[in-house]
Amino acid sequence: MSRQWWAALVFVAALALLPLGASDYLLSALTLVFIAALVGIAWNLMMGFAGQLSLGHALYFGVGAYTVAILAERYGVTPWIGMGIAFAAGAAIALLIGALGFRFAVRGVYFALLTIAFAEFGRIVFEHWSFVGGTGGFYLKALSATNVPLISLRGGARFNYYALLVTLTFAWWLSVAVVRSAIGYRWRAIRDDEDAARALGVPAFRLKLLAVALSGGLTAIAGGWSGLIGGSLFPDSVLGMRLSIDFIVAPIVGGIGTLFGPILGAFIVVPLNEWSRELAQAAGINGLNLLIYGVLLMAVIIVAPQGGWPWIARRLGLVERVPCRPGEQARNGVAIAASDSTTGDTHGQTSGRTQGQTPSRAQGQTSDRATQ
Amino acid sequence: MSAILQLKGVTRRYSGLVAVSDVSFDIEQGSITALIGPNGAGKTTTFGMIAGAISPSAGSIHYEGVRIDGVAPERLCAMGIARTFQIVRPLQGMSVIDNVMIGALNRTSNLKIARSNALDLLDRVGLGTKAFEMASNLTLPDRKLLETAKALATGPKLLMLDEVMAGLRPAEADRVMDVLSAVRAEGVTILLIEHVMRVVMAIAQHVIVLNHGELIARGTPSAIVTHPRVIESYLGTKAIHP
Amino acid sequence: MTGKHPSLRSDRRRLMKWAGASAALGSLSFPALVRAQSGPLKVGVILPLSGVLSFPGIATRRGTELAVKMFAEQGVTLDVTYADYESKPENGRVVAERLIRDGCTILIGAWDSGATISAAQACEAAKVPLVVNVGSARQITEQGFTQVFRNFSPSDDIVAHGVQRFKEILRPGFEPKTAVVLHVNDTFGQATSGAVKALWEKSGMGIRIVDMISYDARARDLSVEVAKAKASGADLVAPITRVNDAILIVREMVKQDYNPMAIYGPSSPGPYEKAFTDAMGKYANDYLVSVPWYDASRALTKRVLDRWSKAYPDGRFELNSGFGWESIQVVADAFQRAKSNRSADLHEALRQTHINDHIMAGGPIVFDGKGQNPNIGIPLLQVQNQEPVVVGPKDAAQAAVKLPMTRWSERA
Amino acid sequence: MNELYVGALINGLLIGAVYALIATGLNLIFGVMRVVNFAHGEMVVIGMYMGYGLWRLTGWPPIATIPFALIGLFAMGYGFQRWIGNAFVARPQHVQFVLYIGLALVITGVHAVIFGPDPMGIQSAASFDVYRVAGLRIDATRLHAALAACVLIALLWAWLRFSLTGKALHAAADNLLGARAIGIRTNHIFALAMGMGAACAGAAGALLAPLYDTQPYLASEFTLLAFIIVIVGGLASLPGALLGGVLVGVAEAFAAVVIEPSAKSLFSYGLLIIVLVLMPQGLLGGRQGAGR
Repeated sequence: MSRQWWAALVFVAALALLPLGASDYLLSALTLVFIAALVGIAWNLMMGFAGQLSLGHALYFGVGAYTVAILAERYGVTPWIGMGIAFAAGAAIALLIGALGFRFAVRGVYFALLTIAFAEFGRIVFEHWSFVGGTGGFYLKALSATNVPLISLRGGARFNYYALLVTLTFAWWLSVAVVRSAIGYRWRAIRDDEDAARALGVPAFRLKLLAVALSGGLTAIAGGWSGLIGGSLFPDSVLGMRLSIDFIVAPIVGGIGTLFGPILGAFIVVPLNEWSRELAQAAGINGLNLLIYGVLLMAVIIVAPQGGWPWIARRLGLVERVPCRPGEQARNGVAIAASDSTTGDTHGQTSGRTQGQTPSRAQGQTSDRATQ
Repeated sequence: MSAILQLKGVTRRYSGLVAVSDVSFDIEQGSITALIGPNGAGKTTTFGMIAGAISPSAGSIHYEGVRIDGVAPERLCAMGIARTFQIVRPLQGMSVIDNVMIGALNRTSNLKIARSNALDLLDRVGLGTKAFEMASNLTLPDRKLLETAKALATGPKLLMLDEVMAGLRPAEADRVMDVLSAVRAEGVTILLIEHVMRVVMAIAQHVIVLNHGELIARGTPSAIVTHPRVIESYLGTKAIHP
Repeated sequence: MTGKHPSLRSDRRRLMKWAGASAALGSLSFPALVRAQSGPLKVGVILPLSGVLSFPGIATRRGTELAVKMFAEQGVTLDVTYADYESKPENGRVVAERLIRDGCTILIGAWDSGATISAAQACEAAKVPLVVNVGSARQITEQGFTQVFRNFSPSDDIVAHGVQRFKEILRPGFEPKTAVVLHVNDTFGQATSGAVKALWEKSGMGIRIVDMISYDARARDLSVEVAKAKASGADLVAPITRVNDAILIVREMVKQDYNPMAIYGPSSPGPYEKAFTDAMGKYANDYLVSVPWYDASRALTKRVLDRWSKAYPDGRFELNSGFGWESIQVVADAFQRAKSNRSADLHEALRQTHINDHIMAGGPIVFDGKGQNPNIGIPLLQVQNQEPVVVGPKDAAQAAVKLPMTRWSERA
Repeated sequence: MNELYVGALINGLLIGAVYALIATGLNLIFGVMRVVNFAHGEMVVIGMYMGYGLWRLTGWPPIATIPFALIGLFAMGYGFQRWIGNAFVARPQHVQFVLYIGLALVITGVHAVIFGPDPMGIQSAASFDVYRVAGLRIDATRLHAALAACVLIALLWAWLRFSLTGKALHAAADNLLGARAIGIRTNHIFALAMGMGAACAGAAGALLAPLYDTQPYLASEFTLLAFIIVIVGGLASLPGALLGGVLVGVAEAFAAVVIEPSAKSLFSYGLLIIVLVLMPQGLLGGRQGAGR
């Protein structure tokens, strides 16, 4: 197994053992990190690999949350099925927006504005829709004494922690599998230059729709979990613009276009947000958390626009098999920061290779064919 | 031999300016045809229309008997039409081998096969040693070679090359010409736009000449070079000898 | 995958070592799990101290702080921590969890109905009792929460009482036939407007609701809403608002010179608050509202009013500060009877609460099976020369009700 | 009943003019630099606090704040662009997003820390007076705000059209490379565009101060509103911004009357979706389509 799989295994194992000694509050705080990481991975599939910038992911999150909660509360549908339906709902809405946008070649910042418009449109519809409780909110009943977490998917902090850890690990594995498959390669071609990719036979329209649908579906599942754990849903809190913005910050701080970036970003951004909120609360200064969060955001994007993970990965020699290159102005105005390539470092000089010398395979099972 | 590609009265207007007007010609299966003409003659626009990037204002294009004008580029590629871009468009965020693999994935979804095909092609065009470089690191000539390799990787029946020899050193140009001849021997039809007359004369069996968007002459290279209208369009009055 | 690395087995030692380290890290917060057996009672108070609901939130906090001081003088020491959810209902749960983590074994909250329910979810999970100071939505006691004890009336009770009071003031010259309801579009607004819609038409008040207009809780300009109300031509305007919206609505009614027979807020915060009467001045007068209120005739209430005017000379003692005070009274009473600060003991004590001598109108404070106090009295108030006074029921009235409403243009 | 609709139309038109001023500012920034200024709404709120602050200190009506707002915001915009913004003009769009989202959070945070989160309204006697015209009552403060907005837009439009620097700004908007080729100092031009854009937003804020209670968290609504107007009106076309502003103002007023007041931005977002998909160059933006 390559170093990446080892690092991933140790990371997940450590998280799995953590609850042995951690307090409930630490577990519920980490559960929030997992939810943010889950959405980060979903958003990153669409942005980091297929190059489609979405600023309305709260729409899928909210739809997922309401779907699972209403099915469980009003129709007694177990969340096991609820999550599947939520995935389908999120994917379907994402497909609608994607098809509309791609069919009419809405690209770059205009596509981002299209996603914002749909998300805000959805939020306002939910705020005036009595079936979902409107702004009055939708509430799950308290857990009865006979509640079985594995059936109702609702339990204490420990259950939520493990449930989210399992979901996150699955989503992470799925994203790795997809990105390293033919689909992932072709996504990156679309991301770098859609027209050139199409000339090479890449069915851009269909593949972009796949990315958008997968991203929407996974985000809906994260929403479903958030609804079950939170117990009370408000349109502004699960569908609001502030949420859509929070979702993109973690992957960008972590490093988009990489496989571990969104997770690292979530581990940085969510505790930071919570810490600054508590600091503001303790100091009694309202809005201090916004100030700290804003300053840090600007600092990160000015200092390390490729995000934290590429920088760290190089130090740990965990450079990902997915060869990508730090952000440059790509043709359609959306370029991607990405981790370092297999051999060269970020600034283009090939590392210690002279003409004619067979390329040294740094690591990992790249092609076994030796060149002449 | 049947004609693999037919253009019938193909025209392209840009709000008043006629870039290509009423061009018709056939391309024989398995031949190497060169499309030449002074700058602004409409060569790249014609190319773009065949490759599906530009939709013609009038006329029709047929490939293997099927009408293809207006068909999306990716479907044309699946049908076997591969093209390179005059202004090279490497996939910046990816390595050289990944660039070629994207083309190879047009024929197979198995990554291993795609990777080995890509490496073979890179060797044939002489980029084997730079397989794991980032595409954005390459020099312009290398990027031209990459364009050719990517187009070949899609397993085309009709290969369209837009000035792939421009900027190549003679040794590299010869290598590419050997590759094209070998590919033609494997049954691939080649249509190339080229200014380097040495290449046109060496490998082209047919030559089509465009000027101001009109087809002014076609025939074997030796006939074209002495054709009065061609000379006049290129050099005005003075005749040139090979 | 041909692993170039040592096989998994020999690595188990390394993994276990790593796990041990993380357990040690985690145990740092272990002691918090062990609940303190005795000692002072840590009480968490959840209120909207910033954002659009900060006026009532701060008024409630002042009442709470006054009660803590007064009960401390009687030897009942409470260690109170205040937490602000920034008027965002969804923050209710996070804030409650943080207070529980800090060791609070009983919570009071949360003024906004949505935030109260969110906090209740956290309290239910942690088995920590929640005393509701203000919060009228029915769902607070209908969601099967076992930890909730609400010392405030649900909206249908308030509206029902309001209907009785309104019938008492009907007289020749003041018989409104039509009404328009202007309500804020949040948990409280929907619960109350729903109750109004259900009860008014069936209750023999002879009033038909011609229009229900909802507006965004964050609204900053209600000119269209008031224009719609005016266009409905209703005799009676029934606003269900927060204090900021109440100000915006009355301001627009003056601008548009919309003079209904009366403005009557069934269970609507705003008109009795100092922020409203200061901002509106003469335009605040004649505003009718039916909400739970303090009973000025009681000795205890007089003592509290006296201490309040010394502590906050510029403040006004009203619903928020009153129920803030009583929430501490309920907790102090339970703590004394339970003689322990463990949540389970406090929960048991709260279930047997029976307080006769308290400051708000109505019978003794008790909690039924669902944790609701059914004995809260709800008088009718009217703003007269910029001060809220009780004008109904007859026996509790401090002044005669002035009807119909003076036209805006004729106000001194 | 028609008084309701006519009243809504008038209110929509008047507030639309102020919206147009906000959008004009964004049009400049977005038009010239293709930079997505996600902090535009925050700049409006800076103007609002200036209007409120001046009224509290001196009792002057907020319209008197306009010169201060213009100069203050211009300085802030120009300074920010020269110091940080210019480095990001060539960067990928998602990186720009994060920069301006960070800036927006910082401004909102500063407002909340200094002024506190509570809404601060201007309750002056003037906020009650009304013009009665043919049975219709037109809110005085709203009318003054709309007139001031139109004057400012006209001034800006004239300056862009006739002054040399204005033409340079136009050139940079049309073709950046071309502009650089003929020696236009784009760094200065960008900073100018950001400065002017911020000034427009600030002035609009000063005009809005008496109409809406000022609080830090209003900002995101103004940002999205500005984007809707710029896209609907058409990129880099000032008359487009005016038309877009009025259109959105009226659309919101009618949505409030027809559906629910709290659903008034439903129409605006619907309009944005339709325009983005069907008419990418916007109603009046003739030039290069949306991101083709």
